[in-house]
Amino acid sequence: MNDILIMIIISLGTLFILLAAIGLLRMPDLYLRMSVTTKAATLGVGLILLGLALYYMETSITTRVIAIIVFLLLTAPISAHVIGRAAYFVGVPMWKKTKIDDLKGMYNTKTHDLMSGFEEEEKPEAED
Amino acid sequence: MKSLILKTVSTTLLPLLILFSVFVLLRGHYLPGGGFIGGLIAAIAFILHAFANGLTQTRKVLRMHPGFLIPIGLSIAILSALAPIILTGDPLMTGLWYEKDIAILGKIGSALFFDTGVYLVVIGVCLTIIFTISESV
Amino acid sequence: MTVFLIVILSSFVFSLLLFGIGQKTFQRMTWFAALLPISLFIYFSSFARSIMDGEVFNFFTSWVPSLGINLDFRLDNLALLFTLLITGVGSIVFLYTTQYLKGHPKLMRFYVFLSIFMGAMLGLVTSNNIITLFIFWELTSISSFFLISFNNTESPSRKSAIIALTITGLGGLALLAFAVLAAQITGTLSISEMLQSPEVFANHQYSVILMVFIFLAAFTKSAQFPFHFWLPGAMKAPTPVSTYLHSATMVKAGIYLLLRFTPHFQNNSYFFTTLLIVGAITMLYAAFQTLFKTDLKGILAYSTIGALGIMVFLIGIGTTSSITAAIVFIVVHALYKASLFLVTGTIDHQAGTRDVTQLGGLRKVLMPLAIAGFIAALSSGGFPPTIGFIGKDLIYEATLNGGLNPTLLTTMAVLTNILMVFAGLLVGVKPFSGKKPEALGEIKKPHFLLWFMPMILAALSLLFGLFPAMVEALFTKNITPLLTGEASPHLAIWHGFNLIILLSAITILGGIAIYFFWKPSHKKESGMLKFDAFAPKSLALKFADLFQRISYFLTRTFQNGYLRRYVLIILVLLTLVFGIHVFINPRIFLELKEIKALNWNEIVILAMMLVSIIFTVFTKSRLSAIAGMGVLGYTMCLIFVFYGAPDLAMTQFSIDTLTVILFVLVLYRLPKYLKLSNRTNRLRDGIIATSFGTFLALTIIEIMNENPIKSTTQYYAENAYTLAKGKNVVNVILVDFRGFDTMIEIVVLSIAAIGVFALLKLHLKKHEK
Amino acid sequence: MKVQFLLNILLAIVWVFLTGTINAVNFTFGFILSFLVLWLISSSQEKQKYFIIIPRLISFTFYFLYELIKANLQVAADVITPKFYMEPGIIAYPLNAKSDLEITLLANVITLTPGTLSLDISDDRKVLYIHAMYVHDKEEFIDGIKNGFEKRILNIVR
Amino acid sequence: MSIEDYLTYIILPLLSTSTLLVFIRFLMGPTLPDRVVALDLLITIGISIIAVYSIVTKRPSFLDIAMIFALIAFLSTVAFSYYLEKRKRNE
Amino acid sequence: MSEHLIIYPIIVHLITAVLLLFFWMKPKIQRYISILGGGVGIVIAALLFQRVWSSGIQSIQLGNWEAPFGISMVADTLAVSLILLTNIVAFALAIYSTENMVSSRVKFGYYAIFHFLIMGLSGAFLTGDLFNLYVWFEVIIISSFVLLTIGGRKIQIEGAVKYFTLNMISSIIFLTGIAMVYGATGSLNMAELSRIIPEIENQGLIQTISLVFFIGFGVKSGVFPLYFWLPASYHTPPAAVSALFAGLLTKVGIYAMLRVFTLIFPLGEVNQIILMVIAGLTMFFGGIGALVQKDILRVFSYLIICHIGFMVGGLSLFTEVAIVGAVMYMFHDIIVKATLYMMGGVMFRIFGSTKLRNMGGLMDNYPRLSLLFAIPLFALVGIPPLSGFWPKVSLFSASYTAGEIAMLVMFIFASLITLVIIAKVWNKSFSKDAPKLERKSSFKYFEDFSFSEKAAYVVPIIILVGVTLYYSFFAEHFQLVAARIGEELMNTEHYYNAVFGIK
Amino acid sequence: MEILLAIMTGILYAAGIYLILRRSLVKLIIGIVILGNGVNLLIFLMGGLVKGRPPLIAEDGKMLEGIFADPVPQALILTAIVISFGLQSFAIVLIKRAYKVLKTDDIDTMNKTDDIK
Ligand code: NA
Ligand code: NA
Repeated sequence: MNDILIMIIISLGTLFILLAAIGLLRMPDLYLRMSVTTKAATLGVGLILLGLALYYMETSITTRVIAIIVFLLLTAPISAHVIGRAAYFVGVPMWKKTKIDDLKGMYNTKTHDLMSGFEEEEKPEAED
Repeated sequence: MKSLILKTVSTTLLPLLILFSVFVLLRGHYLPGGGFIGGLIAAIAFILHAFANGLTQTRKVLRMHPGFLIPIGLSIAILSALAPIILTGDPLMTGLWYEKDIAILGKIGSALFFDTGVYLVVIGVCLTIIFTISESV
Repeated sequence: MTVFLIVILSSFVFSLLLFGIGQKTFQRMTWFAALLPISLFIYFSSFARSIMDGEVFNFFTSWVPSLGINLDFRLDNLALLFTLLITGVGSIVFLYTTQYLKGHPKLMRFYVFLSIFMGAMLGLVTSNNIITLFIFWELTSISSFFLISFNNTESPSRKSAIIALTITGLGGLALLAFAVLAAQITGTLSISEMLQSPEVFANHQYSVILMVFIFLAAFTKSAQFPFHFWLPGAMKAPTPVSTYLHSATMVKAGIYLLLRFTPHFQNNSYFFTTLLIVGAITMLYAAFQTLFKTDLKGILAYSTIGALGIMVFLIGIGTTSSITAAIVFIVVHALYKASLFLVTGTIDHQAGTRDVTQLGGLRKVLMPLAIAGFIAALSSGGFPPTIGFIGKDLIYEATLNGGLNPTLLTTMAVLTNILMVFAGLLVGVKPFSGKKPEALGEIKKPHFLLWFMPMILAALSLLFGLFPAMVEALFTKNITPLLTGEASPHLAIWHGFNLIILLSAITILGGIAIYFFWKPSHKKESGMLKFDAFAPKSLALKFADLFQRISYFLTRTFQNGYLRRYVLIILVLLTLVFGIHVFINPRIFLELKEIKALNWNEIVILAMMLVSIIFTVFTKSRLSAIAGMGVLGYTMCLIFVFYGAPDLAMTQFSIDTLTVILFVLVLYRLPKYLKLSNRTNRLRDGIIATSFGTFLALTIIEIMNENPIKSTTQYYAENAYTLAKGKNVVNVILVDFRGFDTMIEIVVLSIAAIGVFALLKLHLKKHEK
Repeated sequence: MKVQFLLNILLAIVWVFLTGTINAVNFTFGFILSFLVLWLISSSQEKQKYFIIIPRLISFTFYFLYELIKANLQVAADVITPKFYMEPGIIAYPLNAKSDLEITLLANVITLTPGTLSLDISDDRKVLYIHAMYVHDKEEFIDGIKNGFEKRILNIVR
Repeated sequence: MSIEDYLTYIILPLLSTSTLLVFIRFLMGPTLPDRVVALDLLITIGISIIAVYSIVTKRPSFLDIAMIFALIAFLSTVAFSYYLEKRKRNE
Repeated sequence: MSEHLIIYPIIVHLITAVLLLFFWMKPKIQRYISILGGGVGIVIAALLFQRVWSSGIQSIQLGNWEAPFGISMVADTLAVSLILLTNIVAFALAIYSTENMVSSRVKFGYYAIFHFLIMGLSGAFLTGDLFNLYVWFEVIIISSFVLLTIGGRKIQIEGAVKYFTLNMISSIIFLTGIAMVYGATGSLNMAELSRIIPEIENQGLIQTISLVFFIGFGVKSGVFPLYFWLPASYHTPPAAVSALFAGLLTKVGIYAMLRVFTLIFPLGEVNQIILMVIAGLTMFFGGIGALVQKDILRVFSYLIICHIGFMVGGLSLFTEVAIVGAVMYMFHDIIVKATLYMMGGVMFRIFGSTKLRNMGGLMDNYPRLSLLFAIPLFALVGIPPLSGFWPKVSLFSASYTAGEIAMLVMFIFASLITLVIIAKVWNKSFSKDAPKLERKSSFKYFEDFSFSEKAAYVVPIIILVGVTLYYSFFAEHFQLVAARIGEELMNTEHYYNAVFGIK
Repeated sequence: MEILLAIMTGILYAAGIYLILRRSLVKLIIGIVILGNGVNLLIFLMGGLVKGRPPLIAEDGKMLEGIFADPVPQALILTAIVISFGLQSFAIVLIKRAYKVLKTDDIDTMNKTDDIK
């Protein structure tokens, strides 16, 4: 019974990972690819690790599994964030069907400062 | 890198990672791990911190030049290697073991001190290298 | 015993002492230097009586006994002859120089070198150990290098010195080769012990090699054709040096060597024939050359070479009388040649020129010198009653009784001697006779020593000529039997009227005739220079030049500054090692069933590994290459995971990450990654890399068939926990079993960190570079 | 001081879990260790009192997991089916969250849920730029987040 | 079918296949960020593989590798992003 | 206590180096510590030498694990002699560095790395474990990289890139060889290997692996055609560093060859021929290279190569006498090559340049210095009875015994070309007049030095010249040592018994 | 798998060599890194491949029993990896320095060291 549960959980995890892989391959631009992968893969790994914890049913292993999962949850979005941000700087193109780009023109290409669009209301500070 | 998110997370991660590195160091004798990999993890924690917060900030956290960890670590390693010569007259690097088990750490021996030396050297080395490179752009 | 050692080494100590005295003090006490040769001369003379009675003195101190090299000196009659010449002529030269180079700023240095040289010569002729003989031999070469280049600021002096050193250095090495082989054959390094088995070299399987080496040694030192050309160049040295080196010492060393080892080659006709031929060519060639020289020292140089040729020629005849003739001729030549050189020196010193075409009528001012020159010229020409006459008699006697072709030998000897007469007269008589040319100007009277020293030597030539028994008793009586085993012929000035006297007369008359009818001139000299291109010297220099150019070419070709070439060569070599192994030792067992047993995971890993390698190699972006490297490292990690190496996987992964970070931190400064190499290069490198990889893989597969017993691994498995108290065996190895590796490894890391720090942070100021 | 102490305890607990040995000695060791670590790095730490709100955290976790799985399935469908139904875009999302922690949490959560990706935060911390896969309507999208994740996170943190 | 066999014959190959797909994206690029994303995902999948393998071989200690992977992996992503931004700024 | 003596030569320099790191920013103190460490090093090396000389090969098992399970350290006569020489050179260089190394270099760890390097050399000489040897090599390499590059100017960096690449490749080759040995034998202990390897059936494979080692060591020792890094880099760093490199680094490669090809893979016939050919070519190319150079340091660089040929040649003849000759040559070369580069440093200070054409007049202007310099120069040539001469007796002799007249001719060639080159150097820098050159404003010339500064340059040279003279006139002492080394190397059971504690 | 990995080792060496022979300093270092991987794999292979059995003594065990991966090559590789990390980081910095001083990473322009002058 337990084994079946584990098998199901792991299979689910594997499917999510496969999904992420396919998504990475299929999606038309970088941002979309990241969108797909960050979560699907994290979820997939999380599930597989969960299966592992269930399989061993030991405190030391469970704690480690939790540690890994927490860590992945902390870091995966950051990876996506930093690389996405950098990609935008470098000018990695977006899919042609992209509807809006609020970020356009907000970055100072020299200093990498990012405006919010609300600055004028407070103190207009000139950059040199 | 100017990223609020990264900054926040790296600050949180720093103590966690250091803790983890000590853990890896201590259990090396029984399971995968040890001074080397432990030192690397600790170094990576600081490097991450430096990426997010800038070098000056990380230096403040460290409070000393990482280079000083090198002679300190080396001294610990050398002393633990020399200990048998001084204490029991056995050859260099002979393992000395404290009779009883110590909680958490298990058996305490010169090997552990040695590994601690390795740990410190690795941190010192990695940080010296990375910091030096980042500084001299 | 020790006294003798001290005597031999005294010259070296003395030179150090002079060096210590310092230039300034020494200038005021130059006479002090002459004390050395004079006291040594007296010392060696003291042995004369006993040695004349056939006694031999041995002096032995062990030095490097494990090589058989000892301070083993032996004073026999042959050695005595040379020691007396060395110290005797030495005394005269030392004294002469005090005036000749008076006030010279480097006078002290001159005596330092000269003393060393004298000591080396003494050691050479008294050594009974063949290696010590070689040692002193080399010391004569090196000290003569300094003497020849004594005028060190003049480029020709330096050049001549290098040529002389190169030629004699080559000979020296040949001598060492000879010495070592001789020692191996005879089982001893002691020359006298070697003689216990005479003819041992003559029939040995290595006799040719032995001869090549000893000839090379002797011919280079004694300036035999075609190695003679260093000698005229050596005339760049101050005249006292020329006097010393070319009359009594340096060049005679080769003759000494030949004489010493003649007994060993007894009955080897190649040995003697070679000597005969080389000696003959040398003497004829050199004697002929004297016709075209205008510089007094140039004439003397060639007449010296001629004389040396005669000596080799005489040894080559190989009969008792010829050996005796050679010995006597050594004495004859030493006396008249030294005298003539000194005469030349004084002329040069007083008149400021040595050009024979410019000189004449000096007898008015330099009468005593003229007398000395005249006597020396007579001895040189073999006029009775000088010792030269006896010497020439002996030569003709030897050629007339010489084995092969007496007529030819005698003809050659006569021809040479005629020219020697001419040369002697040209140097000893010509400057003093006739009218003094206007150009010469005022000539001052020389210092007493400047004419008295050559006079002593000239007087000796006369004295020995009048009392030849002295020479016989002192030298030939004992030396000849030593070398030939037969008694020496009796020396006398008058053997009655015979063919020899006739030949002597012809020689003298011929020489005088040439002297009167052949006027040396610059025109003739430069006319002769046209043939210079074919002279051994030019050929040797051309060869040296060619060699230099080849050297330059080869060096630049191999060491061309291109790192990739260097790498390529190393790798090609390694490829060859594996390649040749694979081809001559094919033991490859490919098991295909193993490939069938692969599962999907493994295939994926291998495929990824392969593709990431290809990607890394061929990608056009630097960063992509680094990312590819990351993937490659990742696949390595997976392999480590699957095959039971968790520690490795962890370490590899973290190190890879750090490496990537390092690269990234460094790289963004760099310019774009260009495709720089051309297609041919890529193809060539590709072929080398591929073949290397293939051969290596095949070799690895071969090694994998070895299944060694791993006792160490087994020991670790059993004892890691019980003895080293750890359960992670890899870690136990790292911190305990092989903990020392780790200890050093962290040192390596530390050094790397310091290095990085220093490399980037250290900026030297200009004055610190 | 109090916050630091709490953080210290928390780290000690993490240590106990990491090592898997639950007893007093190990806890004490973990405590000392984390004390040292905190001492080492304390200078730049901005202390927050966020660890006391564990229950809210747990409830948030479940909400988050629910959202995660739900949206994942949505994207899965899009990925697997041949045609794309996406309407992507980058949207400037005005932030209510103020502190570092709030913003970071929000941004991370947004990224972790399918279809959205936090790209950057403006320097004045007023706007979070989000890349989204399905932008039917900008306002609707912003409201969704405002009332969903942001509200809950602020609930926990504040 | 035991759980070990199931994991060995179904799950591991599936994960390997995912790896392969991601790797293809890595190769295709086209931009460096694409590759970095692929690398990141590759490592994430690696964690899964290691986890599954740990069950298959009954060696829980493999989990430590997974832990290290998780800890360190994103550092290289950060580094690459750092590079991209710095490089851009330099130009 | 006394059995620990074996590792003290390593420990002394290790501790000195670590101590120096603690005094990072205090150049003055560092200088004293370094000289002190060097002095202690000599004493310990001498004690160890005395011990080995009186009671035979010593060994110690690190970690107290019986051989072959731990790492064995073995002090045989070869190792201790080299360690003694190394320490003498190191001591001299420690003094020399006080003036030759500017403070800023010292502040960036020069002395620490210097002592790490000496430690590395001692370790390499002492270790009885193949992999451990690799690790020591890496210590040597990395320290030499650092010494070569710090404060790097253009040419120094260029040289360093070449030095680095080729030495890295050589390390990789060496490690490849070690892996193969482990694969074929399952052991890394050199003594144990000496027993396992002859038992292996596939000797063709073994010979091939041994060639891998040869190429690895060949790069380090600078044999043809693997030496390219050497002339490209040795003239670039400060004199103290070059002297250290010239005296000791290439010799480690030779040491490794001697060790490996006597203990582990006794030279087979084919390999013997290969080594001979390579030795001959090394002498040839080194000689002609030196002949055409116009910079005194480059001349010396090529002469290093040329003379490596003597040692490899000695090894290739593979008789006891030949090994003795090679070892004798090695002793001589260590001292003399170090002295030459130190001398080069002084000449650089005198002339402000190392180009021969910018030199001259040493003999007239510095007669006593010239006398001092003449000794190493003539020793290099092998002017008897100076040190370079003694090995040739054995080498020449061994050539006959082996029937290798060609080898003998190459020895003669190399000796002669060295003679010519040194005579040329002498003429250009000592004899001829100094050219009138403009004085560089930011350069401190030798004549401007204070007495103590001059002493720091000259005293170490005097020390090493003293050793040379000792070697020259008491060659018997060296010859006895070399003879014992030859015996030990050719009869491996001494080594084996020492490691495995068999009496 | 052994044989395939042996071939892979050959490929790693070949790739490393090929990269070292390029003109870019960066490629040179990458080549050395790859060569390092090749050596590591070689050492690993020389210990013999054993699947899924790391040399860890079981929690209740006293020694390694049955089949296990040879720990010796693993320890050697660990040491080698660390050492080459030290060397590589130094090399990478050397590139930086070289670029700063020489303004290029093209190896072929670094050909002045061996000029005879
Ligand atoms: Na470890
Ligand atoms: Na989505």
